[in-house]
Amino acid sequence: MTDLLALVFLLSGCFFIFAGTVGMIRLPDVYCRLHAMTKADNLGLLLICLSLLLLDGRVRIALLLLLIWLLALLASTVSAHLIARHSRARQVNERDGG
Amino acid sequence: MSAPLAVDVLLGLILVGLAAQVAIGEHLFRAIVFYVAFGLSMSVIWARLGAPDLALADAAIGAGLTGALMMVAFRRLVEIDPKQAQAQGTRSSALAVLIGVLAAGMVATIGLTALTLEQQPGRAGLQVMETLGDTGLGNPITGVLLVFRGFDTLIEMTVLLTAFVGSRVMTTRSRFYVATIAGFQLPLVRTLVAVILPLAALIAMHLLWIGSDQPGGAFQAGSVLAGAGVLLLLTGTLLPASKSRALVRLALVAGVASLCVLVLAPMLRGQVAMAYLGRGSLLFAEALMMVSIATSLTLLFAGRPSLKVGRP
Amino acid sequence: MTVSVLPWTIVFLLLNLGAGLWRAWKGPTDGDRLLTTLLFATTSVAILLLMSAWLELPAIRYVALMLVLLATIISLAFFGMPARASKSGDQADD
Amino acid sequence: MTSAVFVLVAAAIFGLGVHGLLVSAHIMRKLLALNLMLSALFLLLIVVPATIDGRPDPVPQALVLTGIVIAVSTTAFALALMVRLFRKQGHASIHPDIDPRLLGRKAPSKANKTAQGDDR
Amino acid sequence: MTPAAQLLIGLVFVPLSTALVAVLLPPRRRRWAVVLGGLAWPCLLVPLSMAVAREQSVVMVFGGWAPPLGIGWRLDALGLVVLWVHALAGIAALPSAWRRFDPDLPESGPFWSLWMILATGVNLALLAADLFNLYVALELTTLAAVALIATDDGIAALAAAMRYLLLAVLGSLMYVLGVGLVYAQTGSLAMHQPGIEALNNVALVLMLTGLMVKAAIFPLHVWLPHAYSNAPGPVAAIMAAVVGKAALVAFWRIWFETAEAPPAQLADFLGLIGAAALVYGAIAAYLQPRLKMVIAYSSISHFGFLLLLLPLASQQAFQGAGFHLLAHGLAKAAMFLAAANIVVVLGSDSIRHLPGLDKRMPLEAFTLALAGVTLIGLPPSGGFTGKWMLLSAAWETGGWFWLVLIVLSGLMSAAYVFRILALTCFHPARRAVHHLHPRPPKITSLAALTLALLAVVIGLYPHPVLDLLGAGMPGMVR
Repeated sequence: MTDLLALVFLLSGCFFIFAGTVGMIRLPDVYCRLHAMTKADNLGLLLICLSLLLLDGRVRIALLLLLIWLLALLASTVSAHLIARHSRARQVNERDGG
Repeated sequence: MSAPLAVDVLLGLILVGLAAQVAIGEHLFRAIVFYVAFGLSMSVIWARLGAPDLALADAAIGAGLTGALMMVAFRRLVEIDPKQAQAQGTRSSALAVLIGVLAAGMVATIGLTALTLEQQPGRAGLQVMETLGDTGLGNPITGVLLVFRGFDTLIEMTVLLTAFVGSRVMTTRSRFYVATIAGFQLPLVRTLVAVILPLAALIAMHLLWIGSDQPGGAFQAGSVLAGAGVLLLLTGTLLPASKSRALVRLALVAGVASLCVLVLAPMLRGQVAMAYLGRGSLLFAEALMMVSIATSLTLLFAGRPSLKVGRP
Repeated sequence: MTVSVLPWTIVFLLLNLGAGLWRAWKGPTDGDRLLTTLLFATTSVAILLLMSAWLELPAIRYVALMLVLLATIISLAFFGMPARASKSGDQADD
Repeated sequence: MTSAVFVLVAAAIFGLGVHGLLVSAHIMRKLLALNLMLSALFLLLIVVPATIDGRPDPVPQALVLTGIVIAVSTTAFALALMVRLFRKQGHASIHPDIDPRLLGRKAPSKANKTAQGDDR
Repeated sequence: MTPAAQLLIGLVFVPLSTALVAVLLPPRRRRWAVVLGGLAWPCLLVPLSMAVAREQSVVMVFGGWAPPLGIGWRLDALGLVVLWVHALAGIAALPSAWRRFDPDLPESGPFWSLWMILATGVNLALLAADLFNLYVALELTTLAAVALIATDDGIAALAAAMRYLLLAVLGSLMYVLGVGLVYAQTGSLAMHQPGIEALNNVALVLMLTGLMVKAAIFPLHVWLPHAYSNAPGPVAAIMAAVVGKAALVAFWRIWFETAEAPPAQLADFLGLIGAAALVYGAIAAYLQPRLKMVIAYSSISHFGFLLLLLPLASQQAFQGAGFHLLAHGLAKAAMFLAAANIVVVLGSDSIRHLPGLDKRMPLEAFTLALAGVTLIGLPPSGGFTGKWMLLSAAWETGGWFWLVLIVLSGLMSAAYVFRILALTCFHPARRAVHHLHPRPPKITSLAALTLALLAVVIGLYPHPVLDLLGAGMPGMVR
């Protein structure tokens, strides 16, 4: 039962990451891509972490996995924010500079 | 195709794709970005090969710190001359392509031939595995680095010190430069610092502590701390200072000095140089090495001999 | 059962990375390329975690942890713009 | 099989590094290419010797760890040297009279005049 | 540990701890520490020479972990000879460095530590009996040497330093690739590799090519002329005396010790490369417009000459080559130190400024002449003894081609040396007046002269050194 649940989590995690990648390839501009990728990827990572902690079952490992996920969330939040600021600053520059 | 083979082939293809971007991509800035991605993939490959020690080191040093160093150097160039932002720096040449292909073919031939030779498992490697029990260590790589071939590590630490002292030849003459990010006042970045710093310290201590028995050790721990130092510099919490301090210089030489102690102390007791003194001595040396690695890499990043506290 | 699927999920994630590489190749802006680095970081973390379960090497989890820690630092380093550049004396004090 | 795949990968990266080294006019590109070649070298060092209990031989692992630290030290030092050279010379190439267009600049303007007559 | 083995530790740890102390001290006191350390470690050579004369080599193993598990060191006669060159050149360079790297200059702070780090690296490279230990030693040497070259802040020096660094990294990359292949095959990193077979030649060629870059052997020499001629005087002297030679000694060791049976064709090929280097270096030296460039290209010519040992490969040839190493190292250091003083006084080392030098700077002119005698190999100088031994080795083995080359090398050296001397002493424009800077202290000139004199004197009393070298090299006598 646990195993099956893990499998479901794992596959859905992969699906979300896949969705993020599709968004990254198909969407028209950098902001849309940013939006699609960061959100979907982190959800995917969470699901994969959940699946792995179900597989392992030890509390220590579970905490470690969650910590990794939280950090990844923080990292991608900050990075996404900075990428967006950077892109916008550049756009403004280009518009003002002609 | 079996799954492990598919993993290997895909990992390899991605790595080669990234390397191609680094080597022949158009813009210098992009090449640096791709180099970081290359380092990340490299550490995945180490993990795949079953070498977590290398994966840890390459994640921190190969991808993280080298990337950050390249980035800050690039930024200095742009600061001196804004046109460098568009720097490309390559020309095309058919001869170079030919030589590159030849070099690749040569390495492939050599490597594949070496694989087909009848290999006995490395004698030194086997001896390490056999002798490791006598030292009470659990991690054979730590055993090689600090016990069996500890002298190499001493010189390696000296190379790191030399890189710092040597870079001072240049940086004593150059202008002061602060690579602080503009967005420090953003609450998001502050939160990030508040979360990451204690975590980095914790992880470094953990890696140092388990290093004798599991993957980890001074290098990995030191580079995590150096990463934290770089973060502090980037957010302006610490600033480069041009007044050299005795404490900082002590931290710089501590790693080499502790390894010197490991070599010389047994001689005072009448044993051969670098005779094994037990796990405690290794932990002592590794702790000091960690301090030295973190200090030198952070200072190499800052380009100044010392640091001071920035804005509150 | 799930364990037997692990290598294939890794293959799948690697294919994702390859697709991301395509985006990095195309660009068009530097933001897109940095975004790819972000994709690389997140997906690499997922791959490393899966690998640690697949190869039964618990230490690989720490690699993943290290990677997320440093991913943040790198992205900061990439965006860190020179806020100030002040002059200092040419004192040789090292 | 794994070893053979990674030997080929290392060979390809090595070749790319050699190519990059040859076509680079900019010192930083050369450094990047050298770092690629070093990574390929490290990969070979691990993959080619026989494994012990299914894990890579610990001795080459230690050598590579040493190599990684030496590589980052050398890179850091080379970058400091490059910045200094750039500041004095106005472009980042080891060839003083290189065509500036290769480096993404129009004309060398910042060349330090006092240093040109430097004979020492 | 035997007492002699403990002294070996001192050879590396005295300069290393001096470097650490120098980093720790405030900048103004650093040079005192370095003077102490730089004078202290050569003292160890006296008892070590006696030990080597007695037992032919001094060995030690770290931590009691016998190779292939651990790292071994070995000091033999060849290593000892180069260590003596290093010690003497280092001591002679002290006054010049003291003057050049005044604590008020920004580059003097790092300089003193870097010098001792360079000394550590060179000494270690001469002692290491382990392929990877040799690599780290050479890396340390290179990095310190590059930083020392960059202490001269001119564009030319910085560019030369950068070029040296890039090429040296490339060289060590090839060397390590070869070492990796050796390890994959034999499972040992020791320098002496009894069981190496199939990949032998590939690994050998890779390692040797790597070392050829570091030893600046034609056609991989491109970094050397600019690096030596643009480095500050004392730095150039130390580097010319030992840095290339340490790599060359490593080259010989790999050839004679690691490779069980290096193929004869390869030996002839390397001999031909040596011949090409000899001719090219001499011609280039003749054409250079700057004194330091002439001296630097002469090094390339002489490194080529020393490569002729490989095809000759006899006891006598080894003695001759070892002796030539000694004489050449001393003479080169003397010439660079003299050139450093000339640069200080004339403001340039351009050949055009040399006329009249014998009047203005007689000591320097005399040093150049004496060292030139050694370079040419005129009797009774040390250079003559070395060349004579090699010549008779070629005579005995019937290697006529090599014999002609050895004679040729003397003639070609004579060409560029006499060009300099003729300009200095006999040029009609010798009364031309330049703006002269204040003379550096006389002791700097005397130090250079002493080295040049030593290079001649060893030719008068060659036997102690030749006896020492008589033991040869393991694997040499086949």
